[in-house]
Formats: sequence, structure tokens, C-alpha cells
Amino acid sequence: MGAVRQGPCRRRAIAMSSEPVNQVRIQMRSDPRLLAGVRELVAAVAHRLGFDQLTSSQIALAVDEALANVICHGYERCCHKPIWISIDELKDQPEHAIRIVIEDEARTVDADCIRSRDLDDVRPGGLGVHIIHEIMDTVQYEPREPAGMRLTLIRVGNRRPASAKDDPA
Amino acid sequence: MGAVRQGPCRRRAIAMSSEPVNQVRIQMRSDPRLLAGVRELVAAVAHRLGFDQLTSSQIALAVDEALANVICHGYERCCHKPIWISIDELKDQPEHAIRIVIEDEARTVDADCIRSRDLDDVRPGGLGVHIIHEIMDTVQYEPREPAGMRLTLIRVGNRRPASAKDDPA
Amino acid sequence: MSDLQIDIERRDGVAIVTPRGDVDMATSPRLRTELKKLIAAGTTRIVVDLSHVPYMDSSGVATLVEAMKSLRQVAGSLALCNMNPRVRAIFEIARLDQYFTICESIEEALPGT
Amino acid sequence: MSDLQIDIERRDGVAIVTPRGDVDMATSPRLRTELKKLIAAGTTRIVVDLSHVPYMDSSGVATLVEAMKSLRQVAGSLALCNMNPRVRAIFEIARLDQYFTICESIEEALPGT
Ligand SMILES: Nc1ncnc2c1ncn2[C@@H]1O[C@H](COP(=O)(O)OP(=O)(O)O)[C@@H](O)[C@H]1O
Ligand SMILES: Nc1ncnc2c1ncn2[C@@H]1O[C@H](COP(=O)(O)OP(=O)(O)O)[C@@H](O)[C@H]1O
Repeated sequence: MGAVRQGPCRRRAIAMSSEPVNQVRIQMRSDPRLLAGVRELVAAVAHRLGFDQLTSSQIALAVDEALANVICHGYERCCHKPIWISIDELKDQPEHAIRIVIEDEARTVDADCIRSRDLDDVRPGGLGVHIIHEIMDTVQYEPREPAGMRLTLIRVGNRRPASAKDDPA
Repeated sequence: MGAVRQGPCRRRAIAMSSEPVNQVRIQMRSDPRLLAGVRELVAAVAHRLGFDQLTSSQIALAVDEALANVICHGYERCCHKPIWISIDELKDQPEHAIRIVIEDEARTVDADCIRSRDLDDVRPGGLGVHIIHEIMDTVQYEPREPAGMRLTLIRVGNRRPASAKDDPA
Repeated sequence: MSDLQIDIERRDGVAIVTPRGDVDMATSPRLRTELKKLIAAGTTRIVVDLSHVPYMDSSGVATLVEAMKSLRQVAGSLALCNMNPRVRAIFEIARLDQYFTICESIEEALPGT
Repeated sequence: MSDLQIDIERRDGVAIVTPRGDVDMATSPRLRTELKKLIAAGTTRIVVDLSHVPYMDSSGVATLVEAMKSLRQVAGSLALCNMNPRVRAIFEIARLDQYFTICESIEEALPGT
């Protein structure tokens, strides 16, 4: 858990701009059947930090999608690998703010390879990364020492700015 | 997490009689507002291990009572202290079995001091330890190195033997 | 979820108290405050409608035992209704299902209260 | 909770599929199997009643997109009804609320299906 201090610069910038108040850390196996329990916990903690019910369940959805991606793409559906999740409150923000860091020991991929597809081409799959970006204000993938990936998710306040940024309509 | 191997004999006997398959570990602050999230996670994991809904929520209740006691009696309601919870599946049992270990860094108390009161004297409080014993098959308090207490809870199968043992009726 | 809302309604001299949310160590102090306020204000007949309480732990039970004891001292009464099976189980485990008046519905709780 | 029950009922040539539980990565394969079986057996009109689905993630959405695509190929149809706000939100985030026929109730879904 000292890993938090070892991240490269981009992540450190976030950590230092807003001192986290540690809430909960979880270590889980990469088993899809554990997702229900983890998202219930995430939703309950987010709600306790001040997010409304709908926003809390959306934050839980973003975490669920990120964990599903680690299991599916990182660990290639192997059920026995470790995933670490830490949930913190960021205190010096204008509104209530939550930071969730998800770490794995899976293969390290280039963060640019993890991206959303064109939604106009309606087909099954390829929605997870889009959903994560829609819900969270900060979404940052980076390599983790000694192996794997670290994903940092931050959400501030209940209201998300209108998500028209990539929507010409 | 190496602490599991450092426990005294009584606990090691349990661990060795039934090799655990590790599911989830949680580190939380001693904040009552985190209890809701943790018990949702415990109930979901228990259910996924094969316990029915009612039994799963009772196991979550036993964990909730044990955590409330750590916060209340161990840490005297201080909200910032660490509590560790690990949830494992015990594989070589006749039925599905769950083991939950709760550890704290609070004061070390004699396990004999942690006991249920006479329920015939109806008054507020003093029910937590009784509830934990009614729900779980094994309830074992012991000192933890370097500080605090470790509580091991085991439940095997959905059906509990009739709890008439201390009830003459 | 961890917050608790409490609605209070009066019907025929009975206070119907409706908590909404889990009643646990974090939230039972709120229920305790509301019940104490009612009793301090002279209310002697209370029905607690538990239909919106998905979960209760021993701190919730302790809160209800305390209110029941205060009400008995003034020859008052407290009835519980609409418990879900999870909540009912804790009263059975605590062997308090005989101590409390437990009803299926508010209507059933009202006349005998 | 992580298990998913799926009920299937037929009404006027329409299959009403009612999953009960969270539809996520662990459980969506079950829904996928049931929908594929129905479509393989020649069903062309399906209504999925989501009133007992508290939670759905993108694997559930993908399952429904796949079924919708298969049905369109045979000039069939798929309607979704009784979504709770949490489930509806994911269809909006995925910009699929226009792609699917989303109805308030089974009755509303049936004639136009
Ligand atoms: N944790 C991860 N590790 C490696 N690759 C990932 C991870 N998460 C996402 N990706 C990559 O990003 C792509 C888009 O992911 P997503 O939008 O969730 O859709 P899907 O999982 O259905 O493919 C994936 O296909 C994968 O190549
Ligand atoms: N984790 C703990 N650490 C220290 N003492 C404890 C702990 N858990 C229980 N106890 C002791 O056991 C007694 C009975 O606990 P319980 O049945 O939960 O009732 P209550 O918490 O309402 O007193 C407590 O009053 C306390 O003295």
C-alpha cells in the first residue's frame, strides 16, 4: 500500500492537490461473483460521503465496469488473481469528492489502448470505458510497480457537467 | 496479512483443519457509517458461497455486531482506527462454509470478559455477543500480535442446530 | 444505505413512527432521539411501522427496548408492525418477540395499542 | 446478490422474459443463453420485463443489444419495460435509449411489439 507514493508524476499531482482521507481498502480475487458485494460497498460508502442515491449507484457502476475490465482484459477471465481497491474521501474539494484506486497485477498495457469506441456503431460490448468516463470526473490509467495497472477514478459532487462534449447534437 | 500464520494454537487448529480459499480482505476505519457497506459486501459474498438470502443477511448481522463492538468497546467510539476483515471459503466442510476474521489494534481484553448477559432481564443493550453466538457456529476471541484482538467467526451450511441449548423451554 | 429518515404521523391519539432506512449503530441514535422526544412530550401510545426498514441490528433493538420500558412506566404501549423476515429474525434471536407487540399491519396495531 | 432467475411466459405470441436479480458480468451469460434459445426456437417478438432487475451493467446491455440485432435480422422486435431509474441511466449513458423500445409497462410494450 506504499505503492500510492510510488506512482509517476501525473498521478502524484492528483494525490497532492487533494489530501485523501482513507476510508476503505479491499483486496479481492478476480472473480465476477464478487462484483455484487464490492459495488454494494462502493455505493454505500459514496452515499455516506454525501452523494445522492442515484449518483452513488453510478459510481458503483463505474467501479463495476472497471473491475469487469480488469478481470476480462487484464486477467483474461482467470478467477484467482488479486485486485486491490481503495476508496478515499478528498477533503479540500468544493463539494464532496471520492477517489477510488483500482490496482491489478495483470499485464501492463499502454493507457492509450484503453479507450471507448464509436457509439454510433451499435453493437454488443465496448461500452465499459465510455461509461466510466461519463460517470467519473477523472479517469487515469497508468502502469503499476512491480506489475500491472493502476486506475484512478475521481468524482466530485452529485451533478456531472452536461456530457455534450463529444456529442454534436 | 501474514498475521494469519502468527496466531496462537487454538486458532491455528481451525485454520489447519480446513484450508481456506481466500475471497476478500477489507481494511476499514472504525467509523459506524461504513458498517452498511461492509455488511452488504459480507451478505453478497456469503450468498455467492451458497448461503440462502436469510442466512447471508444473518451472517452480515453477526459481522455488523462484531464490528460495532470493536468500534464501541475496543476503540471507545474513536472513528479513525483500523479494522481488518477477511472473508474466506472453507472448502473441506460437509456443506458450504464461510470464515470471517476480524482484527483490531484496540486494547487486548480477556476473551472471557466478552460474553452475553442473561436475556430474561430485558433491558437495552447487551445483545450483540448473544446474536453473534446464535448465528455463527464458531466464535473465537483471542489476543492479536502486536496489539488488539482477533475474532474468528465460522458458519457452516444454512441450517443452524436448534438453539435450545441454553433455553429450558 | 446509511442515512435514516423518520416520519411521524398522529392517528386517534397514537403516534405512528415510520423510519426509512437501515437502523444500525450509525443511525439508531436518530430513532432514539425521536422516540424520546415523543415520550417526553406526553405521547403514551406509539406504533413503529418497520415496512421501510430493510435492516436492523442490536442497537436498533436496544432503542426500541428503551422506548418500551419508558412507555410501560406511564402505562403506555408500543407496537411494532410490518417487519420483514430479516428484521423479525433479530427479535427472535434476542428472544424479544414475546416482549413486544408485533403486528402484521398498522391497522392491526392500532385498536389494541 | 449474484444469482439470476429468469422466468419466461408467452402471451399472444410474444415471449415475456422476466429476469430476477442483478444483471452483471457474473449473471448476464445466463440471460444471454435464455434469449438465444428463444430466438433459435423461432421467437420473433420479445418483451424483457426489468421490474425485478435492481442493477445492470454494460455486459447486460451488450446481451440485450445482441438479442435486438438478431431479432432485427428476422424482422422481429424486442421491447424493454419497467426499468428502474438506475437501470435506465445506463441506457442513457450508452446512448441506447433511442435504439431500444423502452416502455413503462408490459401492457404498453405488448401491442406495439
Ligand atoms: N483493465 C484493462 N486492461 C487491459 N485492457 C483494457 C482494460 N480495460 C479496457 N481495456 C481495453 O479497452 C477496450 C474497451 O473496453 P470496454 O469499453 O470496457 O469494452 P469491452 O470490455 O466490451 O471490450 C477493451 O476491449 C480492451 O482492449
Ligand atoms: N470487541 C470487544 N472488545 C472489548 N470488549 C468487548 C468487545 N465485544 C464485546 N465486549 C464486551 O462484551 C460485552 C457484551 O457485548 P454485547 O453483547 O455486544 O453488548 P453491548 O455492546 O450492548 O454491551 C460488552 O459490554 C463488552 O464489555
